[in-house]
Amino acid sequence: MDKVSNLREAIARDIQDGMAVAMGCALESLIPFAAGYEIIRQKKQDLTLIAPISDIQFDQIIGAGCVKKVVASWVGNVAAGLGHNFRRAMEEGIPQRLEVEEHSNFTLALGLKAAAMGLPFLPTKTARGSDFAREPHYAEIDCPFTREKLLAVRAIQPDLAILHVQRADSEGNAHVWGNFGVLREAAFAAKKVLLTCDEIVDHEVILSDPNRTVVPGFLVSSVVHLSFGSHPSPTQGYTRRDDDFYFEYHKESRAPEGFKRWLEKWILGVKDHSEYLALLGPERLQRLKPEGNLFSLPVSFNF
Amino acid sequence: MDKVSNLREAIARDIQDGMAVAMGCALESLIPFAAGYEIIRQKKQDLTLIAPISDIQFDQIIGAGCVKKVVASWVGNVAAGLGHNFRRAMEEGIPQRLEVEEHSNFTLALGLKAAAMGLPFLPTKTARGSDFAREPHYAEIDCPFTREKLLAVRAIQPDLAILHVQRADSEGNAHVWGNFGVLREAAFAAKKVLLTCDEIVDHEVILSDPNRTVVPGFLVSSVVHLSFGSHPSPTQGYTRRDDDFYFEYHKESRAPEGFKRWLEKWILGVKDHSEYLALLGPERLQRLKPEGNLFSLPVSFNF
Amino acid sequence: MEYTRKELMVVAAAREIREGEKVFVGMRLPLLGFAVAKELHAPNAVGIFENGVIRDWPALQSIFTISDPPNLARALYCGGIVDVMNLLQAGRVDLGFIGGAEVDRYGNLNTHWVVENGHRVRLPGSGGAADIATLAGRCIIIMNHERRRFLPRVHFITSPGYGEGAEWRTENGLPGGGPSRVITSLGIFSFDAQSREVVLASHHPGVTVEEIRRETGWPLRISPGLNETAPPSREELAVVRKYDPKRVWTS
Amino acid sequence: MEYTRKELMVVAAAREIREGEKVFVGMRLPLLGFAVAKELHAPNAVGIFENGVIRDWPALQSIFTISDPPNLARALYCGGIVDVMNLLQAGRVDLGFIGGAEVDRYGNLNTHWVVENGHRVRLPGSGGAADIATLAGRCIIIMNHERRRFLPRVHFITSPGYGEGAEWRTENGLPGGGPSRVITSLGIFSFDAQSREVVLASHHPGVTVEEIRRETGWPLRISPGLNETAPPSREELAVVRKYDPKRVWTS
Repeated sequence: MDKVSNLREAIARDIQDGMAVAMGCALESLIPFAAGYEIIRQKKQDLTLIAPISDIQFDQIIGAGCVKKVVASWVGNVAAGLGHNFRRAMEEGIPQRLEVEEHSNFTLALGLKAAAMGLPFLPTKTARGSDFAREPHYAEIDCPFTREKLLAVRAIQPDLAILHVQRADSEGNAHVWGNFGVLREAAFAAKKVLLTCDEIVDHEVILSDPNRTVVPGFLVSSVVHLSFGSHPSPTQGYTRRDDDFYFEYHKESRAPEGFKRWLEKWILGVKDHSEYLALLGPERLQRLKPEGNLFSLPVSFNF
Repeated sequence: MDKVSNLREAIARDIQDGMAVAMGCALESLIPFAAGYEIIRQKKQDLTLIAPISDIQFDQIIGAGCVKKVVASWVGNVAAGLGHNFRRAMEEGIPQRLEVEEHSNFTLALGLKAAAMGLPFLPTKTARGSDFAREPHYAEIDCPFTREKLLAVRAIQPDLAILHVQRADSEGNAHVWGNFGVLREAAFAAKKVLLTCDEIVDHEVILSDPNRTVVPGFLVSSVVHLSFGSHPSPTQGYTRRDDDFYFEYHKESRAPEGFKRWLEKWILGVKDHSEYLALLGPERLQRLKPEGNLFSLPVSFNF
Repeated sequence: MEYTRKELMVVAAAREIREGEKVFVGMRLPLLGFAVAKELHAPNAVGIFENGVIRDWPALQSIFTISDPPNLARALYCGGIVDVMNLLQAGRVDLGFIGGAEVDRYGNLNTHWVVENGHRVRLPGSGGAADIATLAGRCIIIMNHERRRFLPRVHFITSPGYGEGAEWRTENGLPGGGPSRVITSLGIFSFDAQSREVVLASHHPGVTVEEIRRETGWPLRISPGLNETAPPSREELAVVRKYDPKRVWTS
Repeated sequence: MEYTRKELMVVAAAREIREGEKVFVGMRLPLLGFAVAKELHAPNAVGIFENGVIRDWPALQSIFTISDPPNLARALYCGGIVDVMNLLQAGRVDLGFIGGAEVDRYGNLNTHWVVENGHRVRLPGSGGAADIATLAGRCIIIMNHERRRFLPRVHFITSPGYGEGAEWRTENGLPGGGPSRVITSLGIFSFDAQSREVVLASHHPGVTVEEIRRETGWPLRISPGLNETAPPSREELAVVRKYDPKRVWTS
């Protein structure tokens, strides 16, 4: 079943106001920034965003006024420090009040994993002794065998996971490589998955290496082909990290007016991903293309 | 650190009588039969064997008198049916009494996964309503959030996991492909790992594809290079399944005397894996070599 | 057209697979049934194997175990037991096939131990059957129909059906839907919507109701709409034989 | 030989890594410290990153995040958060590096919120720091030494050290060993074996004990064996500069 769509239609169809959306699941790489920009353009409201460390993606969507709540372990700008919009929302309710379900990387991953496993919780030994572990999505439990005390982490089920991947076929079967963060857990925890990918490949490419298939197509609702769809975050083998973009964002988003200008320039002022790439310009894109000769060596599935 | 060893030394060093050993973890493929044969030759005693479905491997080691207990979901001969030695041990205590910790595939996998996660148990919704779920390695628990009743599965920690893999470097970093069964859980649950592999490769081969690394070398105590080390079970890309071997075993092990003859011929009467391969003969080995042109397509790690 | 009982059972299994369903397949007859469904009426069905393999087309070469190399080559996904069992536990698997040495009037299955001539016989155990029985959206039981295997109450519940009947599954918190059909060498059975007791829905061509009653260890209920199992079509048989050319499983 | 305080901190971090250890590395100074240890005294150390990456040699190119492509290329292992956190939880990780906006006399760290001029300032949160603090065999805290950051009691415990001191970790069931060192821009600190209070072990060259006391918000204990931090050797400095040629992190 062909699920290939354009970004505008996919975001319009797959996200309703008030949904819980996991995105930016591989930590600092494979962040579906283009999809986040389209969420902002479509002025989605009251979203709950879920990811451990989403780099500046959550800060952008919070600043644009689309977010009611974040379920996260860290919100900011990884290379530069604080996230100014996150701070303004938390400290002053600008542009609106924001709730946070506080996690560590491990407990957030376990919450998603619980949902992916079809369970209401998973136990862990982490975060006991942390002040945020007193929040109601944690509970102390006893091991029924050893009697030791453990922390139960409540399941986190996104309505949608938006994942940027290296390559997928038209049915949504996706090959992903590099660090996964919680990408796999999010794919199986969410009610459905919206994929953006740097490359659409033949089904036969997927079948050549079933151990590389991270997302089976039956989980996927839409596949969107977006070269540089993770910009400014990196996609191993396809695009480098655009470090300057993060530092510029940090500087320009320091004050609300600066953020508004940034938003107007990079998101609201461009119609779609192609115009965004045109704004970056061919030279900058060229500089972001990886070089080298580092390819995985083949393995045999002969029989 | 070079961990390459020969099979006799590795089994002598890594297995003591009374140990709990996970082996045959990928279900019907990648079963470390050569290592099992060496365990029998060295007359190891009072072992606990752990795996969901080990095909005829457990039946052989049970029949040879090395086993006190199995932790398993299924013991038999997958293509042919019952395991005669397992039956004799359970029904008549021949050659000795055998305990069973009963599992389903899922609960056994969760027991190993709990140990791999450093947890004393994991919860599940499976096996509630099965009579074996009344055994003491299960306990009923309540979800602290939803109050629904779940089954807790006690952690299973092997002293050693013996894994046959396609390729490893001399430090024990291993690439594995195909179905994993509980191979990954066993590798991380066990106190140490003994690898047998069809091919020893350069460290650079491993580094070419870090997503293919299933066992990092720091878990591994010994690496043994054994072409056809999984015979008669298959190793994708290296050896086919030798179906006849299983059917012959089923026929010959029907009576204790027949099993003794089988044992003498194939295990005790051969000094080591090379003699075993010689006994199989070059024609049979040639027939077990895979054919085709099914190779994984490369992925780029360029940056 | 001539066909064997096992070919009929394969075809009956195939007909239970609906388009687009995710199916825990298993070996032997259901594996062939999956191939028939894929080629004829359910081209988008997905086959899931408990070793961690997911396929969207059947392996073309005969296999003896689900981990045989032809079942891995050009699969859609290769992972582990936990990966595919998680799909079951999360309610994402529509259908699973299971069998057993004994079945009872509420569709409970036993593969742990039976009694033969007063002697306790040890069987291999659950494998993944208890998981499928507990968690799949619905289950199809496939087995040979013999009186010693069809008991009022199994000696041991490996794979729970409807337990003691009626609301037992709900009361005991089993998430899956339970068995929807029993396909045997003699007929096809459904379950009463209230009592959850086995009901004969169709007898295979050439099999009498009397014969089925004789091979069933309790007073068997007969569906008011009882009919004869539709024989395999020419197309169905052709696919069965394409995937089992040497008649390893269907003779 | 001239060196910066940050170079000294990198070298101090490197010296804490023992041969063969599995180390949760993190970014910036500890990442450089890992490179120094690997090249000089701990060639078999293994670096673990919370995004799921495990490396047995440092990335040769400068990176701004642990998920930057040079950190993935030719890694030993690439998986996910749960994979590497399981190693931590199973007690397989010897050492982890963490930092914070505030630290207190029992080594508790805060990265959630602080108070500046009576105004509450929201910080990014835990990331993986709480996990490392709870679960690693031992932790090294690295941070700038300023009085507003060195408080008798942090405003919020993100990453627990020794809590309220003494047996607090054991009583609260925290499996990891807790912080073993604090490396700051002014000195290196250990923890008293009984009370678990921070103790000044060495002051950096050119820093006085008085200056350290002034920048510490509680009456600081001084080790009877107090000495001066050994300056970076020529070899150590050469490696630091090889991995941070543009002085992004160490100037």
